[in-house]
Amino acid sequence: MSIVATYLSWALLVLGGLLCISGSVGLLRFPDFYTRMHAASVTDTLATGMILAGLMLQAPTWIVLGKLFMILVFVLLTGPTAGHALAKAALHSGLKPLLPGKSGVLEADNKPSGGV
Amino acid sequence: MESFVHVVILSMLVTTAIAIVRVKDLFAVTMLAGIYGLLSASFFVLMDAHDVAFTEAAVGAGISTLLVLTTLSMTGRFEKASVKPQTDYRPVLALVLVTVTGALLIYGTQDMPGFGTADAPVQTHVVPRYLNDSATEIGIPNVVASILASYRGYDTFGEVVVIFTAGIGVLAMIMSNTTKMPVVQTALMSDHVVLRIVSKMLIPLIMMFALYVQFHGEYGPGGGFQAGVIFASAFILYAMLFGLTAARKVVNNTLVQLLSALGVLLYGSVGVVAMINGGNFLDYNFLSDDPVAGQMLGILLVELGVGITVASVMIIIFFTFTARSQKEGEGD
Amino acid sequence: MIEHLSVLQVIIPLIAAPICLLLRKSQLAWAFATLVAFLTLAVSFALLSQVVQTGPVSYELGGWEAPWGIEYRVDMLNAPLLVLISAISSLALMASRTSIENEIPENRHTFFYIAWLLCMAGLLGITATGDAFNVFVFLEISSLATYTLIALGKDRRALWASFQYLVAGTIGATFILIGIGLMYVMTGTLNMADLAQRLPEVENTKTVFTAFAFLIVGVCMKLALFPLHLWLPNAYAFAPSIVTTFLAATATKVAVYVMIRFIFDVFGFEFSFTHFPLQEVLLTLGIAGIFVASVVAIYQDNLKRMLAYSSVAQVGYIILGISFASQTGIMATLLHMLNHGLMKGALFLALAAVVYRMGVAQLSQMHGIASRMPFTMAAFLIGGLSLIGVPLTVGFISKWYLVSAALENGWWPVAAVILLGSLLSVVYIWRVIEVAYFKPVSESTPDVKEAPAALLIPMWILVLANLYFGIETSLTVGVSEMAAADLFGGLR
Amino acid sequence: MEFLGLFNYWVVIVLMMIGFYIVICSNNLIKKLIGLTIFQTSVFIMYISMGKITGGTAPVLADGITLYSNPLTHVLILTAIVVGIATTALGLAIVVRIHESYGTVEEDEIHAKDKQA
Repeated sequence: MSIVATYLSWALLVLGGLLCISGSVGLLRFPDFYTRMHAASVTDTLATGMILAGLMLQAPTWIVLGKLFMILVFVLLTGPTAGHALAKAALHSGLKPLLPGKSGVLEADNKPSGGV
Repeated sequence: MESFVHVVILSMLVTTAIAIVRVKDLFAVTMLAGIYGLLSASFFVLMDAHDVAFTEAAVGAGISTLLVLTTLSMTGRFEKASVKPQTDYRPVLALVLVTVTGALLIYGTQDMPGFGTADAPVQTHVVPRYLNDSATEIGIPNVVASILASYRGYDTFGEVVVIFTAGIGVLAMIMSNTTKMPVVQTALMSDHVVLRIVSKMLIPLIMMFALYVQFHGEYGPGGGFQAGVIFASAFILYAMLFGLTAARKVVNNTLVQLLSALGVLLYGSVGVVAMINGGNFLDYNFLSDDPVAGQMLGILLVELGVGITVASVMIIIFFTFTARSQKEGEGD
Repeated sequence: MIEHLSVLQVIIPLIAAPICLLLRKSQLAWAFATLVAFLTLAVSFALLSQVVQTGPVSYELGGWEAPWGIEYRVDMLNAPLLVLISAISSLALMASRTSIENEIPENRHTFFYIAWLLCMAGLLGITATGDAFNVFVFLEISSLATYTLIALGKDRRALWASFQYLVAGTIGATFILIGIGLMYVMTGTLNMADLAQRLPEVENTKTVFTAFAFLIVGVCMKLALFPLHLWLPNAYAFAPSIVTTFLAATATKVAVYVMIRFIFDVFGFEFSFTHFPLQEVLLTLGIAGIFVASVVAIYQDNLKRMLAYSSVAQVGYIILGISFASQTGIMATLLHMLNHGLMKGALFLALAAVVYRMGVAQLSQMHGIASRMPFTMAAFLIGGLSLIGVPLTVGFISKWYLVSAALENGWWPVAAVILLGSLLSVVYIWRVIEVAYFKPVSESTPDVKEAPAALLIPMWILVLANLYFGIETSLTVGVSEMAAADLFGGLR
Repeated sequence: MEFLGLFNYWVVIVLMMIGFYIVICSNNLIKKLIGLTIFQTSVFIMYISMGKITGGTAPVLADGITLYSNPLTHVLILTAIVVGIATTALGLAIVVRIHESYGTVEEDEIHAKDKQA
């Protein structure tokens, strides 16, 4: 049991770490605000969730496990909410997502802003 | 492995600091400063300073970012380019000054005991007493809490007064006349259904967590200051979502001002009671017949005083800043 | 109660400040604050007499003995300063209610008194403590309160002055923090007496050298030693007048005290003056400060600004006394600290009265003002004579000892510099006297009455103190002599 | 962690000086305050580094642990952090007032307006 748990835990940790890196790359490379937000929220929820799950498998006592679980719940509540609020605020202030145009190239009505 | 993490965090700190120098967009600068606070908090964890890390995360990444952002909403987001670029000799002068100061400091470090050495004077002179005897003298496992609240309790009293002074300063400087509050408020986030529901779930949890931090400080990281900041953040979240007027219905100005004074008074009166019972100022041994019980009681009470003052001053500061920005928005 | 005096001194105003907030009504707050200040004054007098009779008083806060807990330590060096701070604070508070009527909006008055009490408690705390880190904490209490008090000034330039002071003050405090940290890393202790014992073992290290340099620079920032004085003139000129009175008489003195304590008690005479080129640095900066600031003062139209520059010059004299590195020199420094507190208190209170009646203190609007405000201008005249150093005033006493200390070292040119500095102060004081007394009243002079009694009474108490301690010198000179002897008696 | 030696302190000094540079050099008052925060935070890092023992743990007493890092520096820095945020809050309040009465938060523009007056 314990050896399986250890391997599973490390697998989750490594996978979570990789997702963090891919999320950051996405944050840098994606073309507009909304796609970048997608990358960021992957890091926020999936990667953090995996890392926390990996840690939970290694938790020495039930108390630690409980605390980690509460962190997970908190992260899963706040992360998507913040992402939702950001996206909504952006949409309200008139930032349009990029969509495939006539020539198949991504374009938008307004100039996408360079940074977030 | 640990030193690898160490070097990584230090280089991230340097990168962030350099970015702050170069970026002109103050919004980004504020965010970077928040990241700087969070990184240094991580570094503190690495240095075994969990209490400090907790506080730095709450202050450096939380409260101070929030305050700067509120100020930016009033003063504008971008740093202007200098008007007189050709005669601006200040960067050169500053660079010289900074280099000299830094060189002196590096010169000074050469005779310092190496990093992490166990026989350095800091580890052998005053500290052993705290580590060896605090369990019997004070009776709580968190040595940081026993030094903070008892051995050097007077410094902490000073710290509470500093926070109180800041609250008074902010009130004296930018308190709006409370008679006419703006009735119509713009840009309320209460029409965000998701936000509203999630926050309503979170606010009680945040408050419970604050209470946990407040009363668990003797056994693990935490204590009055951290708890106060967390407690205040629940109210700040409420005010951001439902507007200042609604938040003020829950805690009005008079009440928070009263509480901020009461926290300091609670701390001070613990000291005075010890004095009346025949001890020195803040000598908790005299609070009860049993010295250890007296210490426990004293620490509990003063931490409560710290928590009350910090929470109410943080609320005062945030509310005063927000009220000012809304008043200014009206003027436009 | 007698054994608690040293801590009562600080915690009475400290605890009174939040109570003031509970009182809410500004008049009540004023009455309460004044009462508290006089109570503190009584405590500090009792403490002084206790120190004179029984020697240094040590108090263990929280009941923990010295290197583990925080210690209050009051001796001949800081006891007189405690009296000065609480005395000036009490007198200024007496006058404050009238003085701030026209300068600060009504709804800010309660906060003003709270900030005042906090500032006073902070200054007293810095002075009384025997713990290096506790100095930093109380320094910040007093500084934050001071920034608030200055920013309450009527002119918008008060805000800018306050911000500049905030930046300069925080840099100074952070330098002090670095210095304390480097001392701590070499010795493992924060208690001053313990530091003094443990520093000699490591005094040849580069770290202690750096620690000393950072501490001195940080403190010099706070005491506005030339060329780190740039924050001071604006801060004093645009703060509410009564605040200027209080700060000019006490705040820089406390910083000087911290410097003396660290130089002589913590690091020790030998380290400070042999391992470190302290004498040359202080001598040069002191002389430069006297000259530059006095000359600039001559060209000021705003009298508060003029006296602010004069304060920078006086800090030069005080620092000069330290640089003599002799017992007489230190004695002159201590004496001048107390005496300068008395004369600047009187002078700035007179200006507060002028500002109260005229709204400003511009020399160009004061033609013949002496006929309208005879008592105020007479107070200014006597304070000015004291500043110059005319016999029968306190200024003469401290200049006398300063010059004799210079001659003791055989430094003739320095003695000449001191006299020349006095000549410069004759020039800027005379400009005011000439305009106020000898120019006929012109139409630019506002039609004003004499200042109200609330301002005149504290003003004249200080003026009489200037004269009294100028004639009956046994108390001040005796106390400074004993303190100086103590500092050199503790010579390692 | 032995090879780190004094390297740790040197990096911290670089951080301090970057903060100090921002304070002196930037023209914008808010950025000045942020620089002040960076400067102070770096000093805090220096203090905390001084108290670390290689192989030590956090100073919460527990059975079976003998080596604890220095708790005193932690206490000092807790106090100093609080002082730092108090200063920042007060500084920002002054900046808000300066913006209201001068209409700008740039140092050179404030100087220019003061000269006119």
